[in-house]
Amino acid sequence: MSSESLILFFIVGVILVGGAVLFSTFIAPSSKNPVKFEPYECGIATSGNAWIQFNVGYYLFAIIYLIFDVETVFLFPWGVVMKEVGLQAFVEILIFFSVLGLGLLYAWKKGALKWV
Amino acid sequence: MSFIYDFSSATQAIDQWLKANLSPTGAFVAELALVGLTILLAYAVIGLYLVYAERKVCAFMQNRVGPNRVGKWGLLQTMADLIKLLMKELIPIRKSDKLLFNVAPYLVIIASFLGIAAIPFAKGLHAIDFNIGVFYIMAVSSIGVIGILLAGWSSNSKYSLIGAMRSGAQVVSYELSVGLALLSVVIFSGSMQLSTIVESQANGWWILKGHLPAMISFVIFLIASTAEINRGPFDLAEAESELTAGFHTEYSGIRFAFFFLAEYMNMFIVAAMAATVFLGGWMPFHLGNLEAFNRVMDFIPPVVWFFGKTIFIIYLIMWFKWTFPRLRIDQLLTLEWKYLLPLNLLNTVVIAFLVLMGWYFK
Amino acid sequence: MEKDQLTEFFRNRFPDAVIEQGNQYLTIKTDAAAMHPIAAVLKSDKELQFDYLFNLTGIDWSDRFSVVYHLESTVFGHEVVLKADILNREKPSVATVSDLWRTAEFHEREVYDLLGIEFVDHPDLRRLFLEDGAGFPLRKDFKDEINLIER
Amino acid sequence: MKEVELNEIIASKEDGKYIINIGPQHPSTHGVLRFVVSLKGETLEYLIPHCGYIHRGIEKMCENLTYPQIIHLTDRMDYLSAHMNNEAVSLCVENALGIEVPERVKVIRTILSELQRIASHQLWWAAFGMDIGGLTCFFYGLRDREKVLDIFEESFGSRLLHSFICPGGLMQDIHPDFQKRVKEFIAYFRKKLPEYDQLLTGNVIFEQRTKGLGILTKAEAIDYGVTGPSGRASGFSCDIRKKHPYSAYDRVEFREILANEGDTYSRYKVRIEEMWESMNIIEQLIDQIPEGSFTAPMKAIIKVPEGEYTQRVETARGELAVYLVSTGDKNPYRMRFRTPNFSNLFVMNHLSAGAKIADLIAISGSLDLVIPDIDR
Amino acid sequence: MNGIVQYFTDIFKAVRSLWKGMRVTGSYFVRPGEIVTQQYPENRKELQMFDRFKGEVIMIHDEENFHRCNACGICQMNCPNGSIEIISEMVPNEEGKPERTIDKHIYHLSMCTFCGLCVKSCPSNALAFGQGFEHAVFDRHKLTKVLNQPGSRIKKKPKAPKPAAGTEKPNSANS
Repeated sequence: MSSESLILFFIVGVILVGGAVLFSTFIAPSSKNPVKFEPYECGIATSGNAWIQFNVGYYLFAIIYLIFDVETVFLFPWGVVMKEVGLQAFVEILIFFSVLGLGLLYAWKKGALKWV
Repeated sequence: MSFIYDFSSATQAIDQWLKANLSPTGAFVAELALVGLTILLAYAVIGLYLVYAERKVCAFMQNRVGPNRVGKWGLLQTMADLIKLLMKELIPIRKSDKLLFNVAPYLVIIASFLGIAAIPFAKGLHAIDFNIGVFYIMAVSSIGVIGILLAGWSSNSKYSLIGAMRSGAQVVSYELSVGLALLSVVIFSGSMQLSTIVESQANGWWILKGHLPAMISFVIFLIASTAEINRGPFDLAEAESELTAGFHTEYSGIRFAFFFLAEYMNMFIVAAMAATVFLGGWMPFHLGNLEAFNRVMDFIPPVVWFFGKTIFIIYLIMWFKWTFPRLRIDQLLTLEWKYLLPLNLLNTVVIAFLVLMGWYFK
Repeated sequence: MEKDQLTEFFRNRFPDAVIEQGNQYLTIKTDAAAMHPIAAVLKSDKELQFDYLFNLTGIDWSDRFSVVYHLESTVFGHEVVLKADILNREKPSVATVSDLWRTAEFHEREVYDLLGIEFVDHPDLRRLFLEDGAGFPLRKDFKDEINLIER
Repeated sequence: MKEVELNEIIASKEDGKYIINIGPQHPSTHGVLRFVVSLKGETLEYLIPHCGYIHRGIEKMCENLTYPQIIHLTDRMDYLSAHMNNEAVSLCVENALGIEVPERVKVIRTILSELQRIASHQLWWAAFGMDIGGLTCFFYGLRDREKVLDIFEESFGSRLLHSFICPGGLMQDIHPDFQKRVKEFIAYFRKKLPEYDQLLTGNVIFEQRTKGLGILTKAEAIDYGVTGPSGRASGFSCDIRKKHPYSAYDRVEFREILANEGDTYSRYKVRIEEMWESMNIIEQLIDQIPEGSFTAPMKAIIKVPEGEYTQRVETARGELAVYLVSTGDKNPYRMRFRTPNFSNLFVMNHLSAGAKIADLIAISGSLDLVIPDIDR
Repeated sequence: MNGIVQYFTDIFKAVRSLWKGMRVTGSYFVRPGEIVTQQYPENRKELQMFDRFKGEVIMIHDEENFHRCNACGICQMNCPNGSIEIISEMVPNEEGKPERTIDKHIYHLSMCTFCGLCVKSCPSNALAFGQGFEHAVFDRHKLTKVLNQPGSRIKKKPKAPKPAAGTEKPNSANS
């Protein structure tokens, strides 16, 4: 089958989840107890909102990830043709990797790879 | 010999039969329905029995018997659980983001569906054979994390949010190692098409043909993919001893079941990928020029080979989970950025060198 | 130091306090106002060094309260019991010793919670177990008709 | 103070902080304990322990009960060290009455205390492993604990809350098979304990998770009154069995396990070593149980002479001090239990400041808190 | 250079320590003989509690429905939780004198803590611990039991000297 049929898998997934949820709403009981609808916080009424500015430790990781992920995108086509191109490709990737490696080393030494 | 288990002629025959007997649109629709049903069935069966397998495996490791009441050896236990979860109330959390809260399970399930579409179960038993198969799998596997993030964020629970944040950082990081580990085989085989990669292993699996570097790649792939599917010892997103249930704390009933199911399906996809790329997929085990031995191996159907390898890797992943304590979030990232990634880069260079010099079994 | 030496030492050092050779431990009895200086000496004196407070008890004697401090020196191994009597039953209060022994902070909170003895200068004197308005159950005149069955 | 109010206070004081309640309904607080935690990202800023959810007023109840009746209440304080708690009250009453219990009782009490210590540490190990994410530990720990509980059940008829040691001796004689069963168990557990090490102690993830985490210095341990294995891991030599030997501890050879680091890992190591040491103590005594009566002659109604009596006992979690004020009646005038967990709990804030959520769980696991012991 | 060597030895050591742990769980996986689980409702027949198991307090009755309780009330007095109530009545005996006899020995299982003081203190060894452990009921009131069986009578024993308090006395639970 061709890749258009990905739509099919998408639809099958939607049908599976949607159908089950729909089915469940028909047969499952429903209660009116308002306490039940509270978000879980170990049995204590929640204080404050969960959606506040939250110190995410992976901001820097996300940036480094971006660099490396783009790199992976470039690497795959290289990997495919590596066999045919030979030495030239190898030298090029050496240069590419040394730049990347230096970047990683720089981030490492700067302490960017530290979860705060 | 191997042609006797070739499914491509069978699928083509069905295709031709449908086209001959129905109008072109009708044939197309019928084909879609057939494939959809098959996949749905396979998905459900695999998912449910992976849950069962996990329970049994962990039970045996922990000196227990595991489920053994529903059906013979408890085989129907997960079915019973599914029915129970179906009949459970779907609790709408007050002040949650209703739309995203409801959408999140769809995302994780669809991601796993899309993933399973590209896996070659046997020759010809392959829903879609992309020419960029490896790349495609990597791409769809990261859709799931969006579901997890949405689930955590939309439920307006602090535990969920922390779980989701952890999951985000974790998946983002380990994606790299998964990609680089797969790249090593792409370099060896010179193709991203999964069927081609499998074909290229007809005379030996890449993990064996590629010497030590391929093995290192395999190990890194195992570790990184275990982390990417949020399984122990990397299950920080759920971390039941810290965050009670992490990102799906607020989910109940069948919606929770889908997160649960998606986790197991992701495990299956990852294991299937490892089997396909490193262990030769549905290819039988061949040893050099030992004709007799190879012949015997050929008699085992490719589906059995494929599922055997996949189950072996799933067992490994379960074994990890039930042995190790959980990592902490900063250690998790240290492991990726300071150990796996540099090792992986180095390993890729070594592999490129091996390929350049032709120092591997062709 | 041995018990006799300690007795001698305390007699000289704290002339106002009553030193008793108890059946187990040496006991220093004092009133609430004079307690904290004595405690400070017990903690900091080079020859005493009672650095480990292993028990802090509040007792309701119906006519008065007393707070009992069991002290031990981890350096010398000797022990002493310090007792402070609080005669004011209406509004009992005594100086806190949580500045000397950190562990007292929570023992005092418990005593405050259950007996209602106020510890002056305590950094965080809140109820520990019970809710506000629950009364002070360890007092002898505490009455709880619903939950407490007299036998 | 009501829950919501406290949260509001914290919220108003510290704007924009993430305030999370960990407990009372949380898998890792080992009971109904509540930590109000302020978070910045994953990092803990401060922590307020909140207890009292299962406060039963044992000290108040004691004032209305006779001495034999008090025993069953002490079981329910630190339910994992039931024997030691019973022993503490019994010793206190016996001291007050001036009764010398038979040698047989002393030896049996010592063996029971050590068995109980092993059982308690097994459960701690199991729960600690689970806290830190290794679920399998839980089952191995409980599997081995079951063997101890079987011995208990055979002799005393109950597994957890024995009420077996009473003032004057024991409730009944030990089962004839007791010695055989204990020896079997020691042989069995000597084989299984190395497995604990293989599964957790040497594990690189475990070491990373625990080493250098939640450091408590010796001075701080003394200051906070942290006793038991947690205190000894900081180098605080606080073993009552050595300092003030009771029962038969003066005639057995054993090491007081001390460590100097004071981190979570050394608290772990001390407990593991204590299990080995407890087995040594039991092995020294198990063949030496003298024949004789299992109880000293006691009056039907015990009246403790007027005075104040203190008895300190080493439970599995630290020092339990019983302070008994008697007015010569058949009920105590005031009964005070200085329980180890009470002091151990309040060091949590000090230990976990600046750590991560996952560390909080590891630290509280390593302190081995039993909540009913805090909320007496 | 040293750092790099350290880096790789660390990795090696880590993998080895992980393998150690996996060997433990793996070895149990292939040894199902070590499974300790009991199949509870199925093994009800073979399930034997220990002789001294404290399941519930019972009153010993012999085959002819005689018990030994003379309604002295010591167990009621000794119970720390008030889980025993004794209702006695005065019944004339053979000689015509009124004698205190047990009417109902009420036992609240829901309040019992199994401390054993009632059994230990009973002067006539009328009480013992039973082996039953399946106490779950749907109604709390069912946990309140009357220990003396209907129609049972006190067994008169030949006058024996009352055992002195505190001395050793055979425990009825394990006899």
